[in-house]
Amino acid sequence: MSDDIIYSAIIDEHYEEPRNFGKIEDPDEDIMETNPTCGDTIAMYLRLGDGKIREIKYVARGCLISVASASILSERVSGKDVSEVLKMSKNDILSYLGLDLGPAREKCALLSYDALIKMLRKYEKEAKK
Amino acid sequence: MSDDIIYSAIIDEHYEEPRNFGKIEDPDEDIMETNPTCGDTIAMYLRLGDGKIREIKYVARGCLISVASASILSERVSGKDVSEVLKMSKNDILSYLGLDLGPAREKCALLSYDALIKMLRKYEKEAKK
Amino acid sequence: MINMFDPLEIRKHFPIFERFQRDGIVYLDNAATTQKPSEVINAIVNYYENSNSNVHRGVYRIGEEATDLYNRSRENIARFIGGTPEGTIFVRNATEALNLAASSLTRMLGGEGEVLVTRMEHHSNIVPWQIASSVSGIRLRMMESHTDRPLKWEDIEKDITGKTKIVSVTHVSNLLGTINDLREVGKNLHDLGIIFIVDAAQSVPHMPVNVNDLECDLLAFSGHKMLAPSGIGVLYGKPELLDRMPPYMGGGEMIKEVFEDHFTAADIPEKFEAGTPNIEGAIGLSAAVDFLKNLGMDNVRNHEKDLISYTLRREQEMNMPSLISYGPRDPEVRGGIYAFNIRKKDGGDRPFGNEVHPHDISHLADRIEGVELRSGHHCAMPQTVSLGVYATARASFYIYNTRDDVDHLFDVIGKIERRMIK
Amino acid sequence: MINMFDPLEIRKHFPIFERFQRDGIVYLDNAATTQKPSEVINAIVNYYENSNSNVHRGVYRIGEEATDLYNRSRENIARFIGGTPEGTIFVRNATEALNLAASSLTRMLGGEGEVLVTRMEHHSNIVPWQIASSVSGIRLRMMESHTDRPLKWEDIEKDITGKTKIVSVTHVSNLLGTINDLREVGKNLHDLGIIFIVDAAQSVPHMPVNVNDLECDLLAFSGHKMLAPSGIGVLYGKPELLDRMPPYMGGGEMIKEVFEDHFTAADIPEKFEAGTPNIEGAIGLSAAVDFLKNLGMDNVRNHEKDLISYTLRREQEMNMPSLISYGPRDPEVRGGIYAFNIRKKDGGDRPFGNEVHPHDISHLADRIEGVELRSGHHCAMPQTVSLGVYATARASFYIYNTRDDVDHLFDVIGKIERRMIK
Ligand SMILES: Cc1ncc(COP(=O)(O)O)c(C=O)c1O
Ligand SMILES: Cc1ncc(COP(=O)(O)O)c(C=O)c1O
Repeated sequence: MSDDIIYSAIIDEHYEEPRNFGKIEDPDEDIMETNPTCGDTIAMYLRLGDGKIREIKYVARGCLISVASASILSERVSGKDVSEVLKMSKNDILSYLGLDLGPAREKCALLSYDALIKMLRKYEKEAKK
Repeated sequence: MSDDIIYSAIIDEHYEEPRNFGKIEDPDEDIMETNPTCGDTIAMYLRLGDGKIREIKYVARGCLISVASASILSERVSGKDVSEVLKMSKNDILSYLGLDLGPAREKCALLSYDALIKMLRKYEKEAKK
Repeated sequence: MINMFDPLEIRKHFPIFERFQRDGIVYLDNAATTQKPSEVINAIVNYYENSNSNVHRGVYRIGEEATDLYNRSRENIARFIGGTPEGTIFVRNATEALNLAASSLTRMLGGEGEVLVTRMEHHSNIVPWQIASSVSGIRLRMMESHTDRPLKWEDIEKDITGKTKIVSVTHVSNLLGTINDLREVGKNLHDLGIIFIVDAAQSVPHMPVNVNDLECDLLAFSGHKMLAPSGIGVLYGKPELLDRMPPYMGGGEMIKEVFEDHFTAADIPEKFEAGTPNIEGAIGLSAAVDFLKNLGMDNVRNHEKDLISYTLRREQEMNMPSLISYGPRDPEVRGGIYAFNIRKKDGGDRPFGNEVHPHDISHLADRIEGVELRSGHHCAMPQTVSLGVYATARASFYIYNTRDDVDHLFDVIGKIERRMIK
Repeated sequence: MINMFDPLEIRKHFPIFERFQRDGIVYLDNAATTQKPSEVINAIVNYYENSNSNVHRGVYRIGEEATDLYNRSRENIARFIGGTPEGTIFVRNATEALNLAASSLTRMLGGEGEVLVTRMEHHSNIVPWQIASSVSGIRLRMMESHTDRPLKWEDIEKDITGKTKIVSVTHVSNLLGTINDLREVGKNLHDLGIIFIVDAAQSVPHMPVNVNDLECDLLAFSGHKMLAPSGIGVLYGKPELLDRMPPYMGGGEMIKEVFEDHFTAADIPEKFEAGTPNIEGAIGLSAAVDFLKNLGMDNVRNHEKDLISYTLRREQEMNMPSLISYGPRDPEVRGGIYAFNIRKKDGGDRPFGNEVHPHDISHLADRIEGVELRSGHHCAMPQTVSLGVYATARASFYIYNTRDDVDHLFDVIGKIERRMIK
């Protein structure tokens, strides 16, 4: 892992052109999460079906790390089984970024993950009923 | 000055036989003071007239230092002018004891002095009206 | 580091013992506060010299280091008492912990109901409830407790009424040394829907304490009584309860967002930590925890049990009629605390009686023999008054004390008696 | 000790500068917290190694030494701000000072009336009043304040109503750097019978402050922002007012006597200091005060005025359209605080705009050049939001900073712009 947010090509690429950016009208789940440390905000939307993530979109205003990690996350989970995504750990997310982040910036990186997991847990709980 | 409460003859003498110990019935001024540090309590009584301390008595339950200093103080101020006594400083009192006390024990030594000064101030204020 | 539990070896870690040796000081006021080992001092100095910065919001290097040190300190301290980091709130001391609890719980409960404490509580577990009841409908009730044996569930049970919402008791009495028997209490109180608070200021430093075994909802202790700096302490709470409790102080760090007319609170534990915390205090407390873990809390307890047994034996051997001491005689239920008075039994000729004032005891003990004792009501006036006295002198032990120190204590007690009771 | 005001000489007193030099760190987060000189570190270590014990009640040698150190620290700190020892209450930080004020005054006033604060307050001077108003009839009102000039009496006067009981304002804004003009305010408020509180967290460390000149009733500041440890701060109050205010926390030290159903409070300042205080914190703060007195607070202020002038000049010379900064431009009314953003004026192609997030600024400033900046709302959300942004990056100076440091700052700002705004 490298500490270099200065020259990280992957972060830059996602920051400049975030994947799956935008809104889903009439989503199956949606959520708004804020990082109190910096005021970063993400609104995330899911279309779900057959236990899979059919579509994921988000609108974020945030930093390099939080925007890029939302973008990377959205690519990784699109089309995946909900149960499988729920098995992903925080460390998995951090390793996708390929950066060694301090505790403050970890919160930025995990904002989208936290939002996603909250929605999926809610979805699973409702599915069980 | 000596630090020796261990062998101070003057302290011992006053502790074993405190002067002016007791109550005055129908005093001109009286007061009850407590040292929150140790719970030491002194009740002090004055008979006043012509601007002088005609009689001073006290009932104390306390330590070597507070009992001895009340006794020594009572001897020193008996018959004195109120105005003169009000000019006595804390350091005067401490020097009468002949001990070099730490801050905690200073409070013990000054309990009777504080009680006396409060009564005399009140007396002077009323006299002025 | 330290293998055998040897107080003389342990002393080598405490720089102040150089002075104690030089000046012939026997420090026996550990229930008031304890000394600091180099390990704790160095952790603090090291922080100042390398990573000093504010926590939580810095995304620069030393800010991250400080945050990391602070968070890891919290985790370490949480683990030490079997708790979780989010349930471990940093406060100034046990007193603030109990004030936080009293203020926040009172509001949570809508200012109604009854709080039950014992007569053996420290003022810190009395006055906060008195303040709470002066501003709300919460009522404080003080149950009787025995001075010669531990409090048990049955003692508490008798005093519970339909109105009882909170029971807050000390784990170990700082005056009597009693180790209360709190097994069963948590479970039984929870069956009744009552909140259970433990003042652990005198237990966490001296014996293994586990919040799960205690089944307590909240637990309070101070760092300075366990080798750490003053200015740092802990309120531990069950996360589910802390989540429901309203914030205590407001300000930086404890908020998510602040608007003109309202704020949203941060998650626990930050919700209860307003403003810049005592960062080096937390780091120092964590280093103290490491030191104690290294010794083993079982060993700490056994060592103090040995000292109090020896103390009670020496007292008996002295057979000094004017020496009166308090608390249970069974070392199994007694911490390393020994409170006493010197009093000529048959009154005397002095107009104020022949009791040696505890202040004189501790002053003389220091001047004659360098034995450092505390005297006064030890912030436990209701208990002190119930003993029929205004004050006591108190010796209290810790990991660096020895049987030799106890011998010094009884030496000086003998000398004081000869000096004061003629 | 230090004769000429020379930051490079001053640095020699700060052990952490060895690390800063080694790692190429330029520390510009002094409004968050400051570094500690050896004089402060040594005062604390010396206390641990020689006199560590509890204060107030010990009548033995080291207990007296600790009490004496604690009391003399209080006197020294009181003198530094022109106050009296009994009006100088030790608290954890400015946040606790303001919470104490809000809670106690609310009760003293019977939970009625209005508190006026400005939009530029730190959360510590907003949230405590919001909490107070959630439990009583006290109402918080936030008056508008300008971002480009100091607050004056006339600004406050406009907002006062018959209900106003308290006006609580910051002396120096921690976001804009504005030094508010508080002459006249105290006198005028007192004529109206209104209590005047000053949040001096950003002034006491940086300029001469005298509570008599300010004519304030209460004043709050934190030690860690003025070379002292964290975990210690001061609420200064006029003794006549403090005497009338009910106690905040309850417990040891703050009582005269405790009975089953009530207590009597100690005199000030002890009345407001419950439990074992942060003794070494007080000693450290006193050592910090000595250090600052030695430098001369006028010199401290002049040095920072020079740095902020230079900063504003450098900014102008840079002529970088994407660089936006906040606060008054006149160095006479501006402390050593520089908050800014980097934003491409004409929007951009990224879906979320072309503003460089302040977190990225401070992360990159650290990684590219070792320049340590804070980013976020700086606990001043209402003011931040009023600037039309969610966050800013902030540099803040102290006695050990130089024009060279400012040059580093603008270097890195240039590099970040080139890196982020393509
Ligand atoms: C103006 C102002 N007030 C209050 C505070 C709160 O200080 P502390 O976190 O030390 O309580 C700060 C610190 O950032 C401040 O700048
Ligand atoms: C049982 C008990 N509770 C609470 C306290 C208060 O501790 P602190 O002064 O550190 O808040 C003490 C300290 O004497 C104590 O012994």
